[in-house]
Amino acid sequence: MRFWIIRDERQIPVELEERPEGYTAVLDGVTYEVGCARILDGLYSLLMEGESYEVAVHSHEPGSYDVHMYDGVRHVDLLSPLDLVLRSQHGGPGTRGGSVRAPMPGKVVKVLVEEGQSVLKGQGLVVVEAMKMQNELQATADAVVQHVRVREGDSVESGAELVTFGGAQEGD
Amino acid sequence: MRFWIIRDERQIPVELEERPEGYTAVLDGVTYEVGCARILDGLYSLLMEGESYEVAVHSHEPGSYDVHMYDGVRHVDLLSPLDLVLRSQHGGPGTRGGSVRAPMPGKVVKVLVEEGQSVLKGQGLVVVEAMKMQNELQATADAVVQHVRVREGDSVESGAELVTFGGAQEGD
Amino acid sequence: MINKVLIANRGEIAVRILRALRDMGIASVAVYSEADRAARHVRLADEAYCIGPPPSAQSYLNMDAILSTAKACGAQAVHPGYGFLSENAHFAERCEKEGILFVGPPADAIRAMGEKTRARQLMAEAGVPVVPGTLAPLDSPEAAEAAAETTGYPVMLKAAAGGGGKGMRLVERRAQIASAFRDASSEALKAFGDGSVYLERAVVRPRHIEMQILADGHGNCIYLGERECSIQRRHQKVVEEAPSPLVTPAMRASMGEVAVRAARAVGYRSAGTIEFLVDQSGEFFFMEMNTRLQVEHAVTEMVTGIDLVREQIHIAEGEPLSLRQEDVEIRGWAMECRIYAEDPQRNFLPCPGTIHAVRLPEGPNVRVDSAAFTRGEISMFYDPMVAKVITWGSDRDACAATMNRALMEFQIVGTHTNRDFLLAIVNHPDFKAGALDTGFIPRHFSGVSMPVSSPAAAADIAAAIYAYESSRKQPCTAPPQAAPSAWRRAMMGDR
Amino acid sequence: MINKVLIANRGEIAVRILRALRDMGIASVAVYSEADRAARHVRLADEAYCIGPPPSAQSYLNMDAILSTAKACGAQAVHPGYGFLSENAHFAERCEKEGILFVGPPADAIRAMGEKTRARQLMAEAGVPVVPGTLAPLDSPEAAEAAAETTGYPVMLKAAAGGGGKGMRLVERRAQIASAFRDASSEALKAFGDGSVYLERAVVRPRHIEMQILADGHGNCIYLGERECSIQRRHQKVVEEAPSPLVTPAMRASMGEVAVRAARAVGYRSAGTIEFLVDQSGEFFFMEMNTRLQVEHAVTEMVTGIDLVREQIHIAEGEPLSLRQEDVEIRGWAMECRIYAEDPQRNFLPCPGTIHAVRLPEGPNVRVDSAAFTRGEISMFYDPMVAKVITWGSDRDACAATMNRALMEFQIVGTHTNRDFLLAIVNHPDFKAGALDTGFIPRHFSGVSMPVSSPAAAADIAAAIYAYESSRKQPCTAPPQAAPSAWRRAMMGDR
Repeated sequence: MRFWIIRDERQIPVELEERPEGYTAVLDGVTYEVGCARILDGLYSLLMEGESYEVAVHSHEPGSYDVHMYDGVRHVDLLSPLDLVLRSQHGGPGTRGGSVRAPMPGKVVKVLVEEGQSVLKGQGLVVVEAMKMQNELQATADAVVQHVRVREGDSVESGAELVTFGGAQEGD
Repeated sequence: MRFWIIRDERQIPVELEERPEGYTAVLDGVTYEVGCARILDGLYSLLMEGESYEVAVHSHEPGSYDVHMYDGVRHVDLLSPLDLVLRSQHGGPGTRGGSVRAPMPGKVVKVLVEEGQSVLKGQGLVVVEAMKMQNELQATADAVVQHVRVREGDSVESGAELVTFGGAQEGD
Repeated sequence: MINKVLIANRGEIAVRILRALRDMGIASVAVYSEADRAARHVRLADEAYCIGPPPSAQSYLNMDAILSTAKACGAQAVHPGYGFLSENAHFAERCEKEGILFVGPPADAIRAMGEKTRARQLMAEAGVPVVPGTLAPLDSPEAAEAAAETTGYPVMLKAAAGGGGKGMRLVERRAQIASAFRDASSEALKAFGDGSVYLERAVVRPRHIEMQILADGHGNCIYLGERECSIQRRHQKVVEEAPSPLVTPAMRASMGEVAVRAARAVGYRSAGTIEFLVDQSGEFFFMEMNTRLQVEHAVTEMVTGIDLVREQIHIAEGEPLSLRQEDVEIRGWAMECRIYAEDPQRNFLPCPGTIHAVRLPEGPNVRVDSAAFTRGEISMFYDPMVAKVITWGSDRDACAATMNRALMEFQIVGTHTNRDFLLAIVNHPDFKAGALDTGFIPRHFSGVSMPVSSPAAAADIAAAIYAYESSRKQPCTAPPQAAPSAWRRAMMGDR
Repeated sequence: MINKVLIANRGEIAVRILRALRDMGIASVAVYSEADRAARHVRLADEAYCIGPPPSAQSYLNMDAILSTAKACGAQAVHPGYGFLSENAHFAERCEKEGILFVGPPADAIRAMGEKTRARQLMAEAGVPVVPGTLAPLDSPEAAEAAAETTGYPVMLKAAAGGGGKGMRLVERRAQIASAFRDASSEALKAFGDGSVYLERAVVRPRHIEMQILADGHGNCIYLGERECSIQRRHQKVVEEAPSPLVTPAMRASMGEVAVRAARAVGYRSAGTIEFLVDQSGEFFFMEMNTRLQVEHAVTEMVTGIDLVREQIHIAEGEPLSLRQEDVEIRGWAMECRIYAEDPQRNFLPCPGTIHAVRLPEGPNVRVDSAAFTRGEISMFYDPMVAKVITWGSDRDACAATMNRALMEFQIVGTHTNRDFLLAIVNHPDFKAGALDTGFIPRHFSGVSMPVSSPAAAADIAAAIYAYESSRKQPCTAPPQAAPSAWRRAMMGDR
């Protein structure tokens, strides 16, 4: 099965073929014989040319993976053939819709913009408080505010849409 | 829902009724308000009249439960209404069929009896080796050997029937 | 004799106190907010009682609920941990009034040290060094020059009315002071409508080093050595160690004696910590006293072999200290890394949420004090610190190497943590060299975006394997939908 | 300098050695049998290679496979752990011949200590005390009487040809010896056709106490204090501690000097242990030397702060010891409990199988060396010891209390372990009093059926809740049946 890793605006192909004790993987044209033992859901022991890796993989949202390794967590954006089809229908890679979402659950303590207002990249939009810390969410590009979805005092879940834009607003 | 705990040849009733944060349990006529938080499958935090218990419950076979607590593991034999019906059809509590089973996976190193032979309670039947230790399995009552299911050198799984009896052989 | 203690706290410190109580054969009582029903401190305790809704003000800060619980369950003492009510003099008084022992200092000592300016005054009177300076405004460049002669250079000129850096000038040499005074004064006048300026010795690249003390109710007070806590981010300690790479035995004795003097000056009892600002030459100045157990107390325990919570309980029972100063001996080195649920890639945004899985480090010379567990909730209501990893080594290099190993084994999956940031710190050449000061993190890490682990073929392939296996899973194994409630069915027209 | 080491072992000791290597910045190579592909030592290592099928003879004892793996991956050294090839002089020689460092003693030292009667002879010649006796047969009751005067009472008369208790007599006093000699001799004649009898000092209620030593290749040898290992079941150690409650500083020095003499007598190098049989008065006799790392080495590490694996590596590199005898200092107390996958309720039957879940103890003064993990296999091919729980305390009582706490937190669900048996031992009054000897377990526990935890309402209710919740689960959540293979479908007539 073939997947694509999205990195630095490139689509890197990775192809997996099952074999008795793991996979043959071809990553960006390089072939790896990968011994793979599944310990628990998402927890694997990989052996690649003798080197041992314990990796825990977790996915918060489709196509986005945190790969925990001893020396660090890697974030991998990876698309399946199906994802790729869907993505080509809904727009190019990198755009996630013109909105700013709550990066964590919390409470809206301040709304800094109003509907119809033009904002500049880096301008503060909403302040959300969680764990005794206030966090100002900023525009990641110049845009025009279309809707403000929250009011001061609202509790919001992680991922909740806070502000949407009418202009060109690149995803984070 | 009502269950029966089998202990010391008694059937002790335990009745559970769900309530918002746990259960009302009536155990052998005594009522307990039980706060119950499920942490993981089989792992619970119980609060009973302020006392806190963390319990991990595991079941190897139907009706038989290991309850792991800080101060010790308790074994609980507990029957559901359905179990009780099945059991009354297949014989009284305590009998588990006239056979001796492998208590662990291992290798049969010696068979000490043959078919048709009378054996006394405590007499050695089969020697099974695992983890560098030999273990002699003994008759738990006087009986007559009906079938010997294994030969020396066989590998056996845990629970495999090794010897069956024609006479009265009480379960272990 | 105390035989039951209520712990008025949550998280790793509640768990740590519970363990000390179990070691002592004392029954433990946990209290919890509604958000913490499944928390580890509830499950490890002998007894547990709910004290209110999730917000701290209604639960862990709710004195009435805590005290009535303590009385109802027969606890003779309350241990407040750190944070929450631990430095609340009023709570200490209320405990006393209710006949419950407060495992901590007398209310007066908390109060004396709680008002920072009064504490500084008290300390100066007791002969504890404070940052030298004038405090009162200077009326001329000549007065500033004279004052600087007394304090020594470099000095900092500060607007008396001000803050936020306005009207401040760092002066390195005498030749600069007159013009700096005029500049500062005019800037202060513009900014605050008041041109008054005072002067303080400037501590350049200061280190934060603190001294642990123990005092009983019988007039005994000893020090247990220092902790270096210079690795801070926004005044939040991140990595601590004991001893400090800067401190010599002579400096330790001198800091220790000063700390004991400071504690005696306020009639201190229990475990406490005197925080010092230390310049790179080793000269030290009183900053403040923390009148409670510190987050980082474990590093002192690792090098001295003394259980600080046990000592607190004994002191609260009225026992004299079981140790004399000469019994305190530092062996080897200890470090602590604080694991926060936060995202170093997104300006250290706190990351509440559900922990998917935890793996804690094990093996020689590793201690973990943690409240994290698989499927545990990191609540948005409380502090994002979820665990402390503490290591020991026969020397500083060995200790840092073991910290590196322990952090590599540490894993929280399902939410972001600062683990990789901590790994970057303990492997930084300046950290390894012991070249520490409170500017370490802002200087070496931008403070906004942290270095990202470089791509690895194994990671890319692992993600692909996971995606592949997930795509093959039968839809049946997805969590079963809860049956719609009667209410919901009614709303849906019972379709 | 060694920069890559192959670990020719598995289980907790392979993991423990891996951690030491990581602490030292040395690359680690795991080897594994086909049964151990998912084992922790494979996953923690930098590299891992399969060396054969599950039976030890074909994998962990397979010298060819291990040595060719070491050469192929460029490991300069092999650490054998304990068990397997660790005391195999031939393996040590083969390593040497292949130019690979063996992390352990020279082959000659292994061989000298491996033949137990020769070792006893060697030790007696080196002035190391062995159990006094005649060894040669006695020809009359009078000769026995005379020999007993030399050894001192009580004595044991033993059939020279015999074994299994036949022809043995314990003699407490001189008045009994003549008739005991005649009885023993005639019993021996009947049993073995040979009436020869010899005599040995009887050690009543003996303790097993051993001395850890370190020796380098430069003639330096030091002792690191003793371990008490009297708590044994069928000659298998179960609970160990350091120091021993019996040993005084003077006795420690004297045992330590004897141990160093024993090690020097065989030209020892690396870490090693001299085991002594000790009577209740403290008189000690050489039993044997273990020419490797011991299972229980961790208790010595906890009280001395010395990492024995690190020292072994340094010695193997040819470095002189970094410590002198006067640098070795015992702080506090340490204990170790060995967790075996066995069922104390069924005559300690070993319990291979799958671990459903593991919870390891954490917090202050607890160390866990473990190979167990959730969903891990306990293989029938290897030793049933799956973990070691080690605790430290400032004194023996504190250490035992922390062991009690740590064992309570320890949990393996899904297979039987001896955890509750260990809890019963460490809470036994005689254990608490330090009244130990090798008969402790047979005397206090029948050895066949262990005390069962008494029923508890919480346990009964928990079982009912679990049964209730299980009964409500949708059948869909059961593990999906694997699709029948083509072969199986053919056999089933493709129904």
